[in-house]
Amino acid sequence: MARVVVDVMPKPEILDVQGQAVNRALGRIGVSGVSDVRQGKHFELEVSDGVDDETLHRLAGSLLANPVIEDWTVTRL
Amino acid sequence: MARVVVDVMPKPEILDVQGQAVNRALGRIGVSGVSDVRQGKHFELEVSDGVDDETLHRLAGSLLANPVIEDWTVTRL
Amino acid sequence: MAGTPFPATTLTAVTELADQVTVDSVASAQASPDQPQPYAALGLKDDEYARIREILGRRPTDAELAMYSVMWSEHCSYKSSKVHLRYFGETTTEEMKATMLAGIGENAGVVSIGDGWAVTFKVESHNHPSYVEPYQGAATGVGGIVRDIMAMGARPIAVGDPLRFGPIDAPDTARVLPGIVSGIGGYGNCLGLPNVGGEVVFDASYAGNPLVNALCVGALRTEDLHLAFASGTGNKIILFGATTGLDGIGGVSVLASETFGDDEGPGRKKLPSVQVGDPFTEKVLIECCLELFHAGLVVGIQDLGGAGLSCATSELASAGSGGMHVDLDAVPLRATGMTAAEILSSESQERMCAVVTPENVDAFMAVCRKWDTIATVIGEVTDGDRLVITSRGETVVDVPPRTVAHEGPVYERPVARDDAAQDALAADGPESLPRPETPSELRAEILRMAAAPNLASRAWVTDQYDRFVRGNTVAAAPTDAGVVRIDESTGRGIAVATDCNARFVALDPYVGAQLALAEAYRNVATSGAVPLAVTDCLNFGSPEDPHVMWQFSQAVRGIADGCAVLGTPVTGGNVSFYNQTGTTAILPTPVVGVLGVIDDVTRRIPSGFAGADGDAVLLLGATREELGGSEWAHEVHGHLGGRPPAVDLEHERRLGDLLAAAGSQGALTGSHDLSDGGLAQALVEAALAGGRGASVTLGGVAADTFTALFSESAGRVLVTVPADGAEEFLARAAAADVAVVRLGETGGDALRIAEVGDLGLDELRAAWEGTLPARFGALSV
Amino acid sequence: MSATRVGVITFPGTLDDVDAARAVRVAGAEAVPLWHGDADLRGVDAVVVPGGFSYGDYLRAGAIASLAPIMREVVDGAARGLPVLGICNGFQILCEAGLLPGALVANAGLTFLCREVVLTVGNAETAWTCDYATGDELLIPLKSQEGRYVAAPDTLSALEDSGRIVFRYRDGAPNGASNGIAGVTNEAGNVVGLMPHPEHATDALTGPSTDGLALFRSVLAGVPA
Ligand SMILES: Nc1ncnc2c1ncn2[C@@H]1O[C@H](COP(=O)(O)OP(=O)(O)O)[C@@H](O)[C@H]1O
Ligand SMILES: [Mg+2]
Repeated sequence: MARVVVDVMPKPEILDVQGQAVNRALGRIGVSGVSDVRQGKHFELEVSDGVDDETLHRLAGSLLANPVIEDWTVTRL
Repeated sequence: MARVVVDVMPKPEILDVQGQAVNRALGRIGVSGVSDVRQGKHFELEVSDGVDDETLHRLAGSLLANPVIEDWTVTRL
Repeated sequence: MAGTPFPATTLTAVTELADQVTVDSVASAQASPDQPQPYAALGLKDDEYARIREILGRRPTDAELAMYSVMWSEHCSYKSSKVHLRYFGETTTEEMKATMLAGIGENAGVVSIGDGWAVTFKVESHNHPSYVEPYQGAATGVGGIVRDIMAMGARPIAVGDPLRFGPIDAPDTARVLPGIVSGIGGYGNCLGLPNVGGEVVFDASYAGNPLVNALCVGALRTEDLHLAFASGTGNKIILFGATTGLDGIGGVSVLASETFGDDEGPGRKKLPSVQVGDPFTEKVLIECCLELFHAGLVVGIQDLGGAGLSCATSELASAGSGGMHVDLDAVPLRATGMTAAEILSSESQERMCAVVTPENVDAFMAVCRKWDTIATVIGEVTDGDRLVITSRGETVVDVPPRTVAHEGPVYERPVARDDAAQDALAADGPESLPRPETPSELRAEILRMAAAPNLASRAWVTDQYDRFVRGNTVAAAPTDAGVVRIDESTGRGIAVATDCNARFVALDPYVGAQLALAEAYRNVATSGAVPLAVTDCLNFGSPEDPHVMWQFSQAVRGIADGCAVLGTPVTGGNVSFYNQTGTTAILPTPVVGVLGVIDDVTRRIPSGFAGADGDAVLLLGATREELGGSEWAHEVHGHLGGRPPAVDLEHERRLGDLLAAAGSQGALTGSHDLSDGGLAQALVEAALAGGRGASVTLGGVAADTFTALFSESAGRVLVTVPADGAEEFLARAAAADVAVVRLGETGGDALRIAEVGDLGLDELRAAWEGTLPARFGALSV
Repeated sequence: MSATRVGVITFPGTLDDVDAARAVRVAGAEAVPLWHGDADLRGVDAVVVPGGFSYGDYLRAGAIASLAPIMREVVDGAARGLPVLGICNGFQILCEAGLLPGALVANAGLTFLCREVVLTVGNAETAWTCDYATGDELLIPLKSQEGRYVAAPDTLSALEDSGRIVFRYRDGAPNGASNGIAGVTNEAGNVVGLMPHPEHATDALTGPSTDGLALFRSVLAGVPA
């Protein structure tokens, strides 16, 4: 058993509406010094040892992320 | 300038319906060997060097996560 | 700190962006007249490119090429359809124009509905983007049509969504449909616009090319009408709403990669052409625009849709009296290093462009600040007649705006009926299809049809849409037409419906398009409203196929000629070509939307058996044996052939007048029109809508029970009247020259059809409601 | 005697403020518009935080709105006993602001859900339900994407034990809410939040019933006119 993390982020050229909303709210809680926030998704997977990188990539690209508008990274912990 | 990552996950006792939907869809795309998927949020922040850990935790706990239902981790890269 | 170390970078798929910018100015264009340009990759033909050079007297700059190529595209210039669409104007009489305040050519048509109120409405397609990225494609389709309505000075008050998909059990339908539905809901719900109707149709021809048409209705006081034009030298051009990014510039990225001369390099060739919507920004933009209108701060306004700033600036300038100067350096960007061509072509959503007098600029900005809306002066109206655009201190565009916006190419595409195919289709009638005969066979067929994908309950879809917001929705799905109150003090409101049975159109495009018009008209009349105006969304295959152009021209003529009979002008619409999978075109699908007015929405006719037990059930209109293109032939036999039902628009008009008059006097307790699935389906739906059964006899309807149940003759409506009003209504129908049959009376918990037997409401409901959730999953736990 | 003044807050992205104001008027009170950016309750006798998608519901439903200047005033007012009603997005905002326990998360079916539902009144003693009787049933619209009420197990049992579950879905929560909870109140009973929309059930022409009107009437009783 291994733990795998997949982080999914909007592609740089795609508008990150959520991140922008958070950016604007920062002032409200009196936080300064944060110049940019981008928001994506974070998945934690339990996978058996036989699952190879290619399968993880396929899983990420077909189910966890929408490749048309999102990029992703797969990390084995 | 430093890059900080905040990952937010639903607390274990809160039913993660999104993660469960992904779990159910695994079979459909023919992926086996993945026994659990949990879904949360991933934030990437650009912060100036003066921002201390305490501020980051306040930011995470009062804005990025709702402590009633979510746990979070803050990681400086 | 707790936490996992962030990517020990294993596998990444991150898009790299280029940051070089080259400025291809007018001066450099003059200096390098022979520089090869990728006009073909941008979709321009040799002669079109030559014409641009001729207009400008030099080669276009990159930015000019981007502008012309996108504005001369089929989508923006209507180059293949223009010669046919003229017919709409030619057939609109002065009488039909009487209530029309704005018509074809404006962002949306506007009709006056009395008491100083006007209504604007339009339906538009977002088919291809929705196939690539169902959620965002559909969402931005809603966003785009809503901005068209805002650009007329109106408050958007309702949306609708005619949709077409491949077969319900096709694997891709499971990808496309849920995404499209949640995209429409996600955007419309967040805007606070009730969804009051639409269509969901499954047919194999849409498998690789679903249709997402979005309808929006807006209301305004007649004095608030705004048209898109830029006049008054010195007036400022203000861009407001979202920032401008790289979304939706897929095609134009060719320029960047060409300029960098390196296909593999960091150019932007691979940029997706999808746009991502931000409904929140649009909601705020709506409120901001309305406040600007009411404060009288806007001279002219234009939404940014397809072709972005290229379209908005050239159309505003072209429609105005002077020239225009725009400085792209002022445009707030959300990506670095965007070229002038990219800024001009960006289809970033949620943006509007206004023309404002200099003395009103401060007040304009104050309203935008109140709504946290970014607003920037990007240029001004100038003397002369040129649209001049500068970037980084250089002139990158210097063109006569009319040549970009209104004098694009016009094609006379070959039009030819494919006689062999069309005659074979007509010859293959439904007469020989095996029919159910015994009562038990007929009973089973009714249940089967109730559960057919094209007839089953759309609640799986409509339960994802807010229909209550703003508190003016008097009727929404499942009803024949959506009914929305506009004036709370008088009860004045509108009804709207869209329809198209594309199988009928395939069998005979002229008659089929008229049947679509007739059905939408009838749906509006069935709600008790008086039909007033028409919009359409003409979804067809490739205009380069002469048979498709024949279908198209026939459909246009059918709608226009039909409108002349009904007295309802076509006020606007949209053409979508190239809807095909490989070389196979979709069924020709001219979706027709009809809008009607109702003086007092409390007098609408409720849907189905809504009255009391014991009401008389009457069928208005004649039933003939007409099964060509019917849902029964399609569902049970997978058959399409023969003739579509006959259409009699004079009769539709008499029927509509009868319903409106009776409805306004409160003589009718319920109604439902007959369309797909015929009388059988209408009875089922009317019973389920009212939660009330009925006992009926079909003897007087047609020669045989099967025909009575499943024929799809046009011009028919089921109504209920209180028992003691039945005789009077029968006489009234006769006087109106509308055939009428008394079928029986309402009551009980079953549909009792004398010739067939009893169908319990529970059994019918289970059949009707089960189909979509069984395929797409339950919405609730 | 002047009418009771009920404030209705508008945030960017609020949608149901027009309906809430209409419901307030139909109930016989004066609706006073309140703006998110103003730290000023304009002396109102009660506040409705209406539904919609404040700030697009980005980040989490209600999260950003809960930080608005007006909300600080609402929090202070609530502590003094000011009646506050949160409907749908308003309920989410009150939870995010800490005025009500628990949180609202994505529907179990993962889609937006617009349905007419039947609620049972579990507590007719709050500022917003005293015109009802315990056990009354209301037919009203539910329309939300993140409408599933959740709370820590001990919070849930405390709510149950103290009768603070104001509304429950009679036929089971279509969104999967814990214990079938549709609405809750704070300890003092002046702050109430619910997911379904009583303001859309005040006129049989445009809603399924007029069952929601009593919420807006209830608050008149508690406020000295
Ligand atoms: N995609 C959709 N969005 C909203 N409403 C829809 C949609 N599809 C169907 N409906 C609604 O469901 C009901 C039944 O649809 P339909 O059978 O096509 O109606 P009709 O035959 O009377 O035109 C109508 O109220 C229609 O507006
Ligand atoms: Mg109908």
